[in-house]
Amino acid sequence: MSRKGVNIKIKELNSDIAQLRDISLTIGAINNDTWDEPMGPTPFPSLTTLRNWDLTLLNRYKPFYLPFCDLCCLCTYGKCDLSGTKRGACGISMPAQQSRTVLITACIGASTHCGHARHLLDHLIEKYGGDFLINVGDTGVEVEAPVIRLVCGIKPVTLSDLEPVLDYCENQITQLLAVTHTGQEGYQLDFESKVLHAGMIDQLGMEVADIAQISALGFPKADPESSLADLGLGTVDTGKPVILVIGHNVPPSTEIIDYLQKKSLTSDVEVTGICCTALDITRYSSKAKIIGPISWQLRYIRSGIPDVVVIDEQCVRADTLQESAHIRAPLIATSEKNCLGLPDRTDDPVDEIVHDFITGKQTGALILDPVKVGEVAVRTSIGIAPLRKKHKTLPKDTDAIIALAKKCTQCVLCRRACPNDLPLPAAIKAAAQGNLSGLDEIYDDCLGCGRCEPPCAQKIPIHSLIVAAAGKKTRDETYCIRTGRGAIQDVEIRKVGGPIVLGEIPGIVAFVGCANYPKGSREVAEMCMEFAKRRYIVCTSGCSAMSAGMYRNEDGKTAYEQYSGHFEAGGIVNVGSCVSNAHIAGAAIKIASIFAKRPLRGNYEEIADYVYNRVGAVGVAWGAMSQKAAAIAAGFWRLGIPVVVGPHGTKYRRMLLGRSDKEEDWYVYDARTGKKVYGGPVPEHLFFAAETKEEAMVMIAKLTMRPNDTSKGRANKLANYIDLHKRLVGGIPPDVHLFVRTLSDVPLTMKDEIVTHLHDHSWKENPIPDPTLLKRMIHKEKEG
Amino acid sequence: MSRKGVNIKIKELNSDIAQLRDISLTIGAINNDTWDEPMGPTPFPSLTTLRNWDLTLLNRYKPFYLPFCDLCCLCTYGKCDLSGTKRGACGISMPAQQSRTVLITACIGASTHCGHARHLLDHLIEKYGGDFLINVGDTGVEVEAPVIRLVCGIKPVTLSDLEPVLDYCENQITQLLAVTHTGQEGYQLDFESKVLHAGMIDQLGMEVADIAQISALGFPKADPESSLADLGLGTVDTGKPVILVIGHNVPPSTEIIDYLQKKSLTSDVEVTGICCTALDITRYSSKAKIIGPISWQLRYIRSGIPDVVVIDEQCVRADTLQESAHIRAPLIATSEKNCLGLPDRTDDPVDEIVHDFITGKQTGALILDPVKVGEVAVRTSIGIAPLRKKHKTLPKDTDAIIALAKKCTQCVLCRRACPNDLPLPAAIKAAAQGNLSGLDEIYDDCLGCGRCEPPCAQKIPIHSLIVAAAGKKTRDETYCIRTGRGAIQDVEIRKVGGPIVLGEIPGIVAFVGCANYPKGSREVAEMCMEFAKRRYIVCTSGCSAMSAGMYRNEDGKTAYEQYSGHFEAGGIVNVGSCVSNAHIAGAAIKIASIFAKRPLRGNYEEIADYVYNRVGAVGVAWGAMSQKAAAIAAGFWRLGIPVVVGPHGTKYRRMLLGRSDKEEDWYVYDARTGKKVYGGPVPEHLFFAAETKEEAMVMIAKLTMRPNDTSKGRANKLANYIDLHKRLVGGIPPDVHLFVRTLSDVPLTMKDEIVTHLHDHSWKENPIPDPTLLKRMIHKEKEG
Amino acid sequence: MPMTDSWQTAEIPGPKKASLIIKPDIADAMIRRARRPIMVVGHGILEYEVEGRKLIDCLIELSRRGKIPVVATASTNQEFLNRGFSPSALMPAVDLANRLTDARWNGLDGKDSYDLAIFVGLPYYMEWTILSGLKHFAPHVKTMTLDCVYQPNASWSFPNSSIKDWAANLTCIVANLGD
Amino acid sequence: MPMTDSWQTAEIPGPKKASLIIKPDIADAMIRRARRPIMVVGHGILEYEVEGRKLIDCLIELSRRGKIPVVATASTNQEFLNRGFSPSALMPAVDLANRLTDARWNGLDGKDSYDLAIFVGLPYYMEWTILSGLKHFAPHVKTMTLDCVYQPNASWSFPNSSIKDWAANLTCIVANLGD
Ligand code: SF4
Ligand code: SF4
Ligand code: SF4
Ligand code: SF4
Ligand code: SF4
Ligand code: SF4
Ligand code: SF4
Ligand code: SF4
Repeated sequence: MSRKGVNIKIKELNSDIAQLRDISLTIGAINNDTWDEPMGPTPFPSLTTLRNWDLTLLNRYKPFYLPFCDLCCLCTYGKCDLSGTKRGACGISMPAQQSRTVLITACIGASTHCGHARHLLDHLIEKYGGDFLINVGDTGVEVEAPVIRLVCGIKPVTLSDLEPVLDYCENQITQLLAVTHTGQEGYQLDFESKVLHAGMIDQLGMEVADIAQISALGFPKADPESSLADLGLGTVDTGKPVILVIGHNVPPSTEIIDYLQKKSLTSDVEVTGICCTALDITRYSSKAKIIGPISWQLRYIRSGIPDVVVIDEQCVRADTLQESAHIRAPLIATSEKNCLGLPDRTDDPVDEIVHDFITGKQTGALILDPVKVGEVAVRTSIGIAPLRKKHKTLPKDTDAIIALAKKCTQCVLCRRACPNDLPLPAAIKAAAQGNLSGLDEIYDDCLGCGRCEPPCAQKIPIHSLIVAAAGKKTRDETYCIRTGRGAIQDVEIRKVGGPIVLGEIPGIVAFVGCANYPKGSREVAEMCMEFAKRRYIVCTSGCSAMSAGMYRNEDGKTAYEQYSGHFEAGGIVNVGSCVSNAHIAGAAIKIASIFAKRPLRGNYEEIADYVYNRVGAVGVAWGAMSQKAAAIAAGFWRLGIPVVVGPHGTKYRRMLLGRSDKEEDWYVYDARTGKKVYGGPVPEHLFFAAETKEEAMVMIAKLTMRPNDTSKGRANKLANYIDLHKRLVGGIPPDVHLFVRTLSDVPLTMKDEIVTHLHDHSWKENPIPDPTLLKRMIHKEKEG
Repeated sequence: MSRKGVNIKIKELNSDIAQLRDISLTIGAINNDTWDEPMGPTPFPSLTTLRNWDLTLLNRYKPFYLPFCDLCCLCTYGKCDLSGTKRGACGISMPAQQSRTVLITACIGASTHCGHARHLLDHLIEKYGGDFLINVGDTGVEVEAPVIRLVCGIKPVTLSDLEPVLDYCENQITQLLAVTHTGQEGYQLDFESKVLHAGMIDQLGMEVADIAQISALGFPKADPESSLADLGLGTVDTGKPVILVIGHNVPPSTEIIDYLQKKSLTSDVEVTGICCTALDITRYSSKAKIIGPISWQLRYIRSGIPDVVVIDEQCVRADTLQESAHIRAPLIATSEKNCLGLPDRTDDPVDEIVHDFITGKQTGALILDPVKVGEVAVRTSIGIAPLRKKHKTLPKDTDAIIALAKKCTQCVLCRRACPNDLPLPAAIKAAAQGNLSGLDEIYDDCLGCGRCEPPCAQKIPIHSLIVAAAGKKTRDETYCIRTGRGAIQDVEIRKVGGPIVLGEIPGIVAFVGCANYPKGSREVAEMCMEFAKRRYIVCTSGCSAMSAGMYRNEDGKTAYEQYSGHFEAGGIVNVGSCVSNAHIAGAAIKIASIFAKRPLRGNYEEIADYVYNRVGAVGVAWGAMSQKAAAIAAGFWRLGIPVVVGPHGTKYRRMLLGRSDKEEDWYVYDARTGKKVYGGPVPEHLFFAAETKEEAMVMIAKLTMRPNDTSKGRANKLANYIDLHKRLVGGIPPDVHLFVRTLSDVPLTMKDEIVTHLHDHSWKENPIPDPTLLKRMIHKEKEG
Repeated sequence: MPMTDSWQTAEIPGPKKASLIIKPDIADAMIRRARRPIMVVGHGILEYEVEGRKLIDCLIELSRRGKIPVVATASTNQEFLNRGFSPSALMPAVDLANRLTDARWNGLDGKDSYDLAIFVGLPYYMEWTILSGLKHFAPHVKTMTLDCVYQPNASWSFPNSSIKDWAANLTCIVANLGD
Repeated sequence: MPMTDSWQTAEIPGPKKASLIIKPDIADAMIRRARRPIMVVGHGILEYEVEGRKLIDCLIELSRRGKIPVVATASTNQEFLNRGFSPSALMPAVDLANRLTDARWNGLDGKDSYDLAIFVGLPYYMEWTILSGLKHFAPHVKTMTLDCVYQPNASWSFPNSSIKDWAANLTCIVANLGD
């Protein structure tokens, strides 16, 4: 399938041809006459266009499948037992079935971002017009859409120019999902190649969504000094009516802010948020407050603080309606994708809806008009706040906790249901005896998933017990976060391009994704600060961006207060919500195109080859849990950027691991000579699940190494790797000889011990190549 | 989301703006000036546009969930135990999780058809031009695209006009799939409403695919007397080189036929097919032969007869490469969706590829150019046939079967792996003693899935034993099938509209879908003939169309030879391949629009309400196994057409069952009076899995009843229902009183016994309403 | 094979699995304890023999002795009629099971809800899915299967048994019930 | 709780499940029979005590007596070093497991492939998935876990045990091995 046509829309609203007017012939491609770069080889790639690149990567990082079930249950031939070398009734094998599952996951992820992007774009075009200019940075951002330019070969100028990008995405998602049909693709690496394709499509969807909302909603535009916003449950003024927004699609929330402003109520009502809508609403108004990542949904609602809950799409707990009903807070659903069985009141008068909410006649409604949501939410919150009096479902005091804990029979079912295997029965036993410290400790590691509760035959509201026991902690949750800045400026790229490729900056480490952490939020903050202190460039987004801010150092400062928001050594750069992840990929792409001047337009392979071999970037999704996170990771992989996940990440069904012990796997072309030369096992893995934070940190440092590293750069990277290893694991890394190519790679301060190690491991010097995996790059290589 | 824009394409192949030319501004909507029907209320419906209609149906037919697993394993929070009233870590409940799984299934199905349609349409537009006129019936078909007209409100004239339809489908699939993301939709009926939406989108995709290929490839155009094609393994001339085509996308196969014709080789090479490509290739050339449904893939390849295997997409066993390698037949993969890890040789010279195949240097290749596939397949088959000498993997004679059977330890693992729980160990034990009759009997019920083989520690090729033991049967498989005729003519609709709505014709029964039968193909043929004999209109498609022909009566005639191909009482109408299913839905729509003159354009609810209340159509997917089958069924449901599946269908995770015992469920509006009146439990179920063929037949007869039936019609339907019940179950149906509204509904010949029954059940007369579920239809009702 | 593996190997249910009817008394006790039992008999029973008798005869006796109404599915009714036994209802298995999920359904006779549903003779995989539906959505109904293979989704099931052991058990259950 | 339920309730594997180490002899026999065993020790061991001793001490003894090389994952190495014991390798668990799936991998010392891999101390769910990978893709390697909970994807596992029973078993295994 080649989809190189460009779509044009004609508004034909409810009309037959006679009424056709308002024909807007804005053609995406036509704006390209402002872009004189010649078209590269692969604009709008189809399913197999980049298959060779994918297979090159996948043969180096062969999937290690970790089946999450011996079975396949995808069709009614099943269930099929695929253990051992068995095949299913459709002939599929276990590796192919695992990779098929990964592809379904990646398709769900990509469709979620692209579907969101479409919804958002349609809304913004309706509100601001298709000709509204894209602007992601007033100064210093000329490459406004590096992913779109790279993948599609077009340069979008207006919002309408983004539509053909989404048409392409939707088309490709449909093709990709079709591949998962029973009795279709049969080979795991071809499934995996399609996973990478889905990841690339996902990046397009994210980029469209974020550049559209940055442009139209006036979010910070690549601003390294975007303001700080309040973060944490303790920041809420509970004396006021409180609105809680949850999800990812910001328009209903911006309408809430606008309505407040219009009615001069801004300082009378608290607007608080969870998940990405929270991040994006603070990009719109820094008065809004972020409560926390997805793991705060239950605890915050149960605290009784929110008076109205407004949900949109994605990462909204499926039991939100039940939970908010328990605290008597009306729920407004605002997305076609999440209707919760609620009556559709989009066309009803605001007065009636507000009345039904306040009188309790209705506990929830679907309102698909964001403007109406704004008014209903605000008026309901003001009206209902005095009535519901912050009614909460948490145990009201220590005695209540103890009384509940006393019912426990120590059956252990709660612990066995807990994703993190937390020691609940022991803590509850202690609580029954009046000692709440166990529960209080568990609060720090708890995902807030609530899975411990339903198995309890004693109906003990275990999660509520934990939250109540940690009451002081929750009140003390008063942190701050730098609001999402969006893109990285071209000028920043020009400044850091050299230091990164030369290794003065040891790497870019991006902490992204959800909060399915093995041991709570704090580990993300600690990792961020460690790498910032070591003068890596640290990026954050999504739930991880919040977690990064949820910790204060000895001086009482959060990470965002300690470190700059510039894309520079030692910066901690919050790009924004999940869809802002595109800017992290975009930064890597821009290093190749702006700093190294590689052709960008429709030139995916060369750019990815550049990033892979030269840009020491690593993604860390410490609590990745969602299908979107899987798609985001896949997008990084195709660009050649390794991703580290937490231990739950093994449930993504496979790792992509290199074999540093197999020398033959690590040959690259030397672009200068055309010879195949040993480039070393760098980066060693493409997708890696770490057991602990410590293991992750050592691995992150290791994965920033690239075959292109100068000796100075390699020495800097090695110094960090060795130092972290010594401190966190103990001793010199046993594989350090694999990363020393010449003696000048050895960090000066560690010379003696390393050289001894090298001798013990019969180390031999290797040349530093001008590395590429693409044969066609030989001799074409320019300096970069 | 409203997507009422109309897309226009500009071919921009590998060019930047300077080279922009070949701008084809064919605007789909512009052709609408030939269609003067005013636009209805719901063109291009978004996710929630038809939600009220869906909920109306779903509240009558509440989902009965049959979890196929206690767990959810969709994200890395999981696995979550959802048994009892537990909720997952995302807050989801078991009913919602089951419906989410159904939605994923339906999205995969819809994406498969729409992805296929896009691939096919792109190819046909490239080959024949976008201006190529749609023509699905030279005479008598004015409503060329009833589904597209109904759903989208546009009237396609050329191939290019179909593109905006697919744009819409791809957009909606993306939105629908997004809904399945962790932490999004939380309520089962909203998921189910989206399942119905996916089904409707699926029908669009199928209609686009089939009308495009009918038009451009010259398939039979609504021809009730389309020619008969050979069907069955025994019809193959094994003296010739044999090509086997498998899948659903016909272009590579038509290129094989064209190449044979060009080189005057048509009578020298056999072209044989399995699954829908087989059906479609016989629509292109009646010289091609159909081997059978998906269950014939293993047995036919293992027979050694095919010399070259050409696969495209969908319903291709994932082990085809391994199986064809065993018989030394090269495999050509032709679809981006199914690459099997093969080297891409699309750009290599034909001579080289053919040489590599014939010398055995390569066992398979990916060739994405259909024309090249045509030449390579033919030349390879001719070259390799004398070398491989029909090398087979089946045991060569009875002694070989016995020798293999003797290795059996009676561990029972084969039987426990068999989807149909077939008594393999006993049959193998008998075979070891020289008695092959057990194996021979199993052949008839065997799905050909091969799942029995891998668990066998003795490595007995069990399926091969079965097939070899049934050697005589396979040689005798010489049947015929009426080639797929495509659409139903408007004139046919005009003729049968009255008799159907009046009940002279008791119903339309469509046998569609795959071959996951509980007891072999023959049951489908028997059911078809029974209902044709009873003067129902019988439709067939896909694998079921083949199964319908795989049986000869006492006179040696197959169903297709005994019954006419007209859409009339007692006809057996093969519409074609899976995508031809759109014509069956289309026929129901056309009864409402052409016969009853209901407005069609963008008027989904009213038409569905008409079909649901007045058109006695039932879909039967006796061996439904695929995600496509699920989507097809969902498309029928939204139109108000009930679907019956075999017992494996319970694995689709839920039934949609009515409660005939709850009177309150069966009230309808009487359009004449506006009152709510009891309409009776008709049709009783929307999705029903029967335990046996007999149960299915009785249910089919019952499900053709509609509240609108005239007394004459109801009497006719009841006569069939009662008669089948007496014969197959025994006695008068215990619920017959529920279906008698006035005494004139009682079939004359059964008057006495029925009246006695009515008295025993304190029956009361009920008026016959002018039924509708839509309030807005009251008073607007016109005769129909 | 292990007693409590699913008969069809891959039909693994999850954490919630049937208790075993190891001795006939267990089944007896369950049936006696039930306030309102019902028995659903599928077409598969026609294939089995229990100690020389057809299984269907054994079930008729069970129904009579235990006063358990029988619902015959598919064409099973014919065999009952041939033996002069009239099932209480003729109804597809999915329809009956769907009604069982409704705690307010007052049964075939409109008198009261059932608290025990005994299944026998459906295709293994179909019984599996139907029992799964009841396990999750009919908490007020206990389920039991009398098939000779383990059905993990029932509340109680025989283990995977040889026909001989199973027949002995079944005969014993029926005999006890008369008392 | 049942001995062979997954410790984390929902981690149900499918038909292929671990055999039980009911008596210490079983584990001993397996270890003795192994040509080339290897032991992977995760950070979780630091939490457990075995009859007053730290589990890590018990494992060191097991390694010494059984001549089983130890791979320490995550930060576990530090505790070994503190005790004057040097693991044979420091390596993430997924990396080591991935190599084990390669039948041609000649081990940490380059001499020969392993035929027994003993896991202990990884997070339950992560050990579960890693053992699943090995179950399916390392047929040449038997796996064993020494954790006190049932790991269905291993070849052999302890049942879910009280710390006391488990500690007794473990001590016994170690003691026997020296002989
Ligand atoms: S998709 Fe294949 S392996 Fe999965 S259940 Fe269906 S037949 Fe079995
Ligand atoms: S809410 Fe916390 S303690 Fe409860 S199961 Fe989830 S993570 Fe464990
Ligand atoms: S599930 Fe309930 S009773 Fe059991 S240990 Fe946990 S809190 Fe106690
Ligand atoms: S794949 Fe998931 S849903 Fe399917 S059987 Fe396994 S655990 Fe259950
Ligand atoms: S989607 Fe929900 S129920 Fe499913 S595994 Fe994830 S958290 Fe659990
Ligand atoms: S699996 Fe093999 S050995 Fe076992 S009963 Fe079947 S044929 Fe015999
Ligand atoms: S090939 Fe036939 S006998 Fe073997 S498992 Fe499949 S259906 Fe059963
Ligand atoms: S009917 Fe089913 S099995 Fe047959 S070709 Fe169509 S989808 Fe495939």
